[in-house]
Amino acid sequence: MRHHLVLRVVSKILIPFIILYGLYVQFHGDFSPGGGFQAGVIVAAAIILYALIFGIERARQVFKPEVLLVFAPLGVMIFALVGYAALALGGNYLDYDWLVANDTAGQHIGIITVEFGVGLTVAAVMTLIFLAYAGRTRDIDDEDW
Amino acid sequence: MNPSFLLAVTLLLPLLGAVFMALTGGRPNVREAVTLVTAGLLAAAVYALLQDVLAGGQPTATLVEVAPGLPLVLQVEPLGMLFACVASGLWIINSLYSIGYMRGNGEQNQTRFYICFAIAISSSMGIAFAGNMFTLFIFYETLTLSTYPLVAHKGTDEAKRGARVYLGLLMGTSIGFQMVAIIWTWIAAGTLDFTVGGILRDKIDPTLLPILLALYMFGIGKAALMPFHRWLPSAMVAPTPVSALLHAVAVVKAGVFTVLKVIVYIFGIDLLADTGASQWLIGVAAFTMLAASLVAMTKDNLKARLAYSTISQLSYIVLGAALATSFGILGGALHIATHALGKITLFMCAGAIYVATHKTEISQMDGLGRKMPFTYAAFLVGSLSIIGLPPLAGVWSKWYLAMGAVETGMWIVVAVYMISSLLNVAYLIPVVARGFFRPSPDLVPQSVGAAAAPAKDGVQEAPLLCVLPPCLTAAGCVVLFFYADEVIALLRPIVQ
Amino acid sequence: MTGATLSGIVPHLPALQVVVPLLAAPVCFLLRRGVICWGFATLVSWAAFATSLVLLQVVLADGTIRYEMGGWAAPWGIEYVIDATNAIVLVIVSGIGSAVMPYARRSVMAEIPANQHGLYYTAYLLCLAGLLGVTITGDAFNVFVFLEITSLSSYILVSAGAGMDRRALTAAYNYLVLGTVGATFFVIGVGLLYMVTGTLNIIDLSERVPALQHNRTVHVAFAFIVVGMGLKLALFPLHTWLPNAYTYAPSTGTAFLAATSTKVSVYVLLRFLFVVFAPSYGFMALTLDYVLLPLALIGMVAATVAAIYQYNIKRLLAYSSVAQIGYMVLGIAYGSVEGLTAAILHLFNHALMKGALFLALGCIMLRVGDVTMRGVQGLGRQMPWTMAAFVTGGLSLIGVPLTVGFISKWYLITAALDDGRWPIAAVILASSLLAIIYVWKIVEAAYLKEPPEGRVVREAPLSMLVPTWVLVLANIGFGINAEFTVGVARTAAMGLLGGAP
Amino acid sequence: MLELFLAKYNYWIVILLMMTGLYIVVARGNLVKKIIGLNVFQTSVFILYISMGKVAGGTAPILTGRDEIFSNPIPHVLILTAIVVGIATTALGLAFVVRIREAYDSIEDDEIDDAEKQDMARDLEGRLP
Amino acid sequence: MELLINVVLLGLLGITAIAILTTRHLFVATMLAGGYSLTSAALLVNLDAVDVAFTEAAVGAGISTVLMLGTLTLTRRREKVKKDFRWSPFLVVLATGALLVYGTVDMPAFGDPNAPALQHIVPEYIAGTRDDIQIPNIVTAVLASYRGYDTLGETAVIFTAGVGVLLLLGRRREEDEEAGTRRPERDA
Repeated sequence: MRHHLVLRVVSKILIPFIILYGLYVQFHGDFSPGGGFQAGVIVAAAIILYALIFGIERARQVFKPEVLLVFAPLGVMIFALVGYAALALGGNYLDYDWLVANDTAGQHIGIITVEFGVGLTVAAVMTLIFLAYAGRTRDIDDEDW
Repeated sequence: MNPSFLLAVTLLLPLLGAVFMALTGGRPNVREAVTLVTAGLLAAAVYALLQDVLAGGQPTATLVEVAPGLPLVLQVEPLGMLFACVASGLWIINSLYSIGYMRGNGEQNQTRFYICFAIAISSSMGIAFAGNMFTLFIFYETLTLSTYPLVAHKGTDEAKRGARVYLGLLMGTSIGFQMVAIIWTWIAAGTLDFTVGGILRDKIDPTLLPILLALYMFGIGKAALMPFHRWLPSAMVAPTPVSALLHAVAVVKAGVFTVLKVIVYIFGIDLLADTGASQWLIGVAAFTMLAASLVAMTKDNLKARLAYSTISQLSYIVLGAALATSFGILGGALHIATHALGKITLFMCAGAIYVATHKTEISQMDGLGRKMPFTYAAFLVGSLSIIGLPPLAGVWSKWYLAMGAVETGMWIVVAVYMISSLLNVAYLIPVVARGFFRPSPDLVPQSVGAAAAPAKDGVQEAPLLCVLPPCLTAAGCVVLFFYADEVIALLRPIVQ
Repeated sequence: MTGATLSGIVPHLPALQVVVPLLAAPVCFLLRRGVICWGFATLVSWAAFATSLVLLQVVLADGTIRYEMGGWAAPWGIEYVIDATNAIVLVIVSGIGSAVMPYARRSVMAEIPANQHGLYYTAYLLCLAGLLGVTITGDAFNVFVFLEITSLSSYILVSAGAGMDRRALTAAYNYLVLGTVGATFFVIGVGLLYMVTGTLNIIDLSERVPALQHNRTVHVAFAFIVVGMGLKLALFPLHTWLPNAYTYAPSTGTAFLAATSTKVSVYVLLRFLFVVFAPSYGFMALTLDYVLLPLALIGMVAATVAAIYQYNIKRLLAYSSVAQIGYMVLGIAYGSVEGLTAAILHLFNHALMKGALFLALGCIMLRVGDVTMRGVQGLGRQMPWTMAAFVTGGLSLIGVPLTVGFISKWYLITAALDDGRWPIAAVILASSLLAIIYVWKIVEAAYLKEPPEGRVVREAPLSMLVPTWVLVLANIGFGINAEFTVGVARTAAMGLLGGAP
Repeated sequence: MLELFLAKYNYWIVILLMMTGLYIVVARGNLVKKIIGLNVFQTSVFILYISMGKVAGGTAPILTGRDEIFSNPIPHVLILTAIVVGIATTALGLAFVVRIREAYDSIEDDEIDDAEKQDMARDLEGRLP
Repeated sequence: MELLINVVLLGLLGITAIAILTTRHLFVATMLAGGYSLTSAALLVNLDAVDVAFTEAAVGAGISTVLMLGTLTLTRRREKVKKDFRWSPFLVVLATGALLVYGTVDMPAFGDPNAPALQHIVPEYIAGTRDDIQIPNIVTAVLASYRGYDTLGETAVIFTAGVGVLLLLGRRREEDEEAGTRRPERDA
């Protein structure tokens, strides 16, 4: 699809917005539908779109697999560590009430942090999976579709 | 020494010996010295225990509680004492003989042979001194497993087949029937302890007793009751010392010993006598006795003939037990010892003949008696003891067995014993007779084996270590004739 | 660590039991380098084992432990409930894990391409966390989530054998398809239960389901959970994924999965059958008698017969596993305290047996590279310690006295005879006798045949022999003194039948 | 009758969908098709779950301050988790398919079976008598 | 109205499912599967499950379709036509379906506001979200807090899938083929 100038231009404009939307979904999940998982998928979709249009190699340069390989476990660790933090502060595992003095604030912080962890892992893993598939072949050409 | 400790020692000594044998495997002389020393020590330990028992002691040792209500217990009682004496005493003689045979025959894997032998002896001690049926069963199985490599010793296809039948039948019957019987007993009686007078009275529906008894009797495959006798002829592919172990020292004796234990201490002879639950067993045992004798007559292979003879002799004991009278039990127990002495003599003679001439078929042995006079003399003594002629030990056990039959008024059983003894004559005496009275077919005997003498007329015995042991056991048959009373006195308490 | 912090940690051990390996997995992923990952995973396994031992001790002393995840009281939050039944399963899982890990380094080096080691150990840790999570949880849906962690990581462990044999891939694929169908069935069952009760907490369910014993939705939920778990635990005839998966997985993967994963599924089945559904009610009782019992019996015999005809020993043992699962299900199907005791006992004992056997096979794989009947020929002399371990494990499988196998059989038969079910006792015995045939095939090949000419083999390295022998000795140790295991199993069985723990 | 239909039609159709998905899984020999079947099967289960949480006249479970009837949020939460599990399974399954295709040059189970039979025969070739 | 949409969407799903079953073109099947997900997402919205619908659309119609297409470019496009119809799978599926239908008899009616599931736990969740956690989206509150531990598990599942795909496809194909010929060390 490298030839399609229109597609490339439109995507170039669109992709930042998709990612922005992903971030919105990520951090607005408390109020409206959405949350870490959906956000992660959306961000991953944006990256996949980028890879499809600008080529896998270029995508690899922008979204470095080495970084993704850190992000994927990092998300899980963030989630798990919130649990440990609650433990360390005297509560049960994952008991957000103990994170800060105020229970409700603790819940908010806990929910936002773990959702962030989920989003990070989902986005990184989804992108990694896609890149792994793509890495098995030449660039995906028009004829392949 | 503390008797309980001694009891554990009897089990551990052979195992310890096995470890030393493994360590010294490379040096045959040291290895065999270890075997003999271990055997001697074991006999001494058993003798010390015997003194304790004769003084009225009843040493007990609880090893471990395997599961709640299922302890491994060792306890000495007269019957077990007798078996232990037989096994430990004959081990010395058999070890001497093994050295002569294995060296004379140039067998492979001798270290494995001695180690397994020692483990088998340890298991036999466990069987002899088992304080409950559970313990007995466990050692019964370890005995089977430790003797498997001995039966398969030669590693040929024939040996493997024989060993497979051996293992399959013994394991099959013990797991398939005996274990069920034990679990049933456990559920019904709540205990498995060997108790004088039995543990099953009023615990189980009398109509079910024959079934439970059948599970035990056929489950004790080592007693070779027909139709589960096939393993014994199959196992004759083993080297002769192993056959001696199977037929005299440990395995089949462990079988009939277990039969006696079950009948005396699990069922109790009174219960069997009252309910008649063992009537059917009299028939089966009598049939086995006669049928095996008849089969023995048809066998030309000497070891096969002896194997069937053993099957027949074992049924003497089972029959004695099935009569459920004190004479029957005493006779059966005594027969364990007398038959062991007689049969080990015969097997060792057969092995000596094989080492010296490599002959296995009776028809080839014409005239051999003149060349191997000591061997044949021992064979004759052993035969006569098994047939039951004075002044040899066999007469006493047959006498008591017959008395047991008379006591129950079953004249037909008496008749069966008589007929069977005649059959013994018919299949054992010809072997000796051919050896002495037929001319030797080939003047040049095949000289195989390290010690075979040059081809000349005259005496050509097997090596000393092959000939001396059967002569010793033959002498033992005579000695036991005079000391049978003491054995009976030892056994008395079990039937009171 | 001071005593005060230590005692402060004990109340949180239920959570740590699972979340330590769970957090360790991403850390292991970041560590990348094979040897470092291995060392780390080994330490984590040992920590998990230590945790499970403490938990078992606490449970036996003080009774059931309940732990509220996130501080939300049950049934609103997810809770961990530990009683004797799952405490012993936790010990099995983490114990086998800690025995397999020290062994894994050499075996994995030989069987898996170097750049996959880090991922392989990560998958192992995830599998460990998943298995522990399934076992410990008291929430029906949480079972599903952790079951899926377990399943996905098991598929990965199986497929890691692809470097040795391409069939590992198809084996893993089939495992994945059937495993997912099983998990989905389980989810349907849980959903139906939720629909009529409004709760997912197992204890809460156990209080609400009895009132609905005539509700058809509950019956269907019951059926779906049994079938779903039947797929996961390879109940005959739903076992088709198992033989290939165990045959082509790397040695360490097979040893770990064979000893733990089906056991955990059996445990889940136990928990649902006896705690949630209480099979004293008509429909459930009928299912035990007329579905599970016959399937267990047929499976025991059919799988044993199939094992006899196998040439590849890994496959042979895999079929034997199907048969052994039959024993466990049989114990479950009795529905009595004796039966459940036997089932739980066999759960523990079989893990020891199969762990030892597959580890011994892994040693053979390392040195000979061939685990068929041909491969073991003459090994009795060439690898005496390995083969001795294998033979002892084999004897245990047959059920020879003084091994754990005997204890299992003893209690299974006792349970059968207790109810007067003679024919069943006969089938158990027949199946044990058939087991002699396949074990003996191997023994004869190893000891009575000469090794192929020109093959020179050394004994396996100590790092692999020691873990193998630890399990072998456990086989004998718990076979000689089964008081502890029998006691725990009985407590567990009574807990299950006494309603909610 | 109509009342019964109205009360249950949602479930019945969903059951039919589930059956179709399951049928694709068990009856089709193409490995990709099986995964698609699995997806259909699982998606249908999701609908089953969500259907049970629906309340007639209810709204999405988002607090707006007004007093409303909410549909049951618990199935939603469960299914969110289940969807994630589903996509994880799909990704892994498809990765297997890619590798199988590379190793066997086929994604049809009968062809793969044949290839494996040959593998098996090769295993047995060196078998000693 | 709601009911009508519901029926139409369910009908559409049925047609799509049958089409997926019958088509032999894998590309078409993949696209239809994407459509199936999208349609079910619409249905889920209609059933008040907006979060789920969102996710289903993103995952079912998005990511999983991309993955399937990726697989197809690496494998092949057409499904082999096999003539033989086997009864066993059909009967298994039929039995499963029949069992489920049997189970529906005692189910609470669709949309029943008095269903048991609504009486237990849910009221506390709604009140708790309003009073303790104080965020509007009840689903998020339950997902991340009440049942947050499930979500941790779910994240671990995704991570597991990542580990698996990397292990299987993380390297170039040639490397794998080279590795495939490796034999275990005989001596080390």
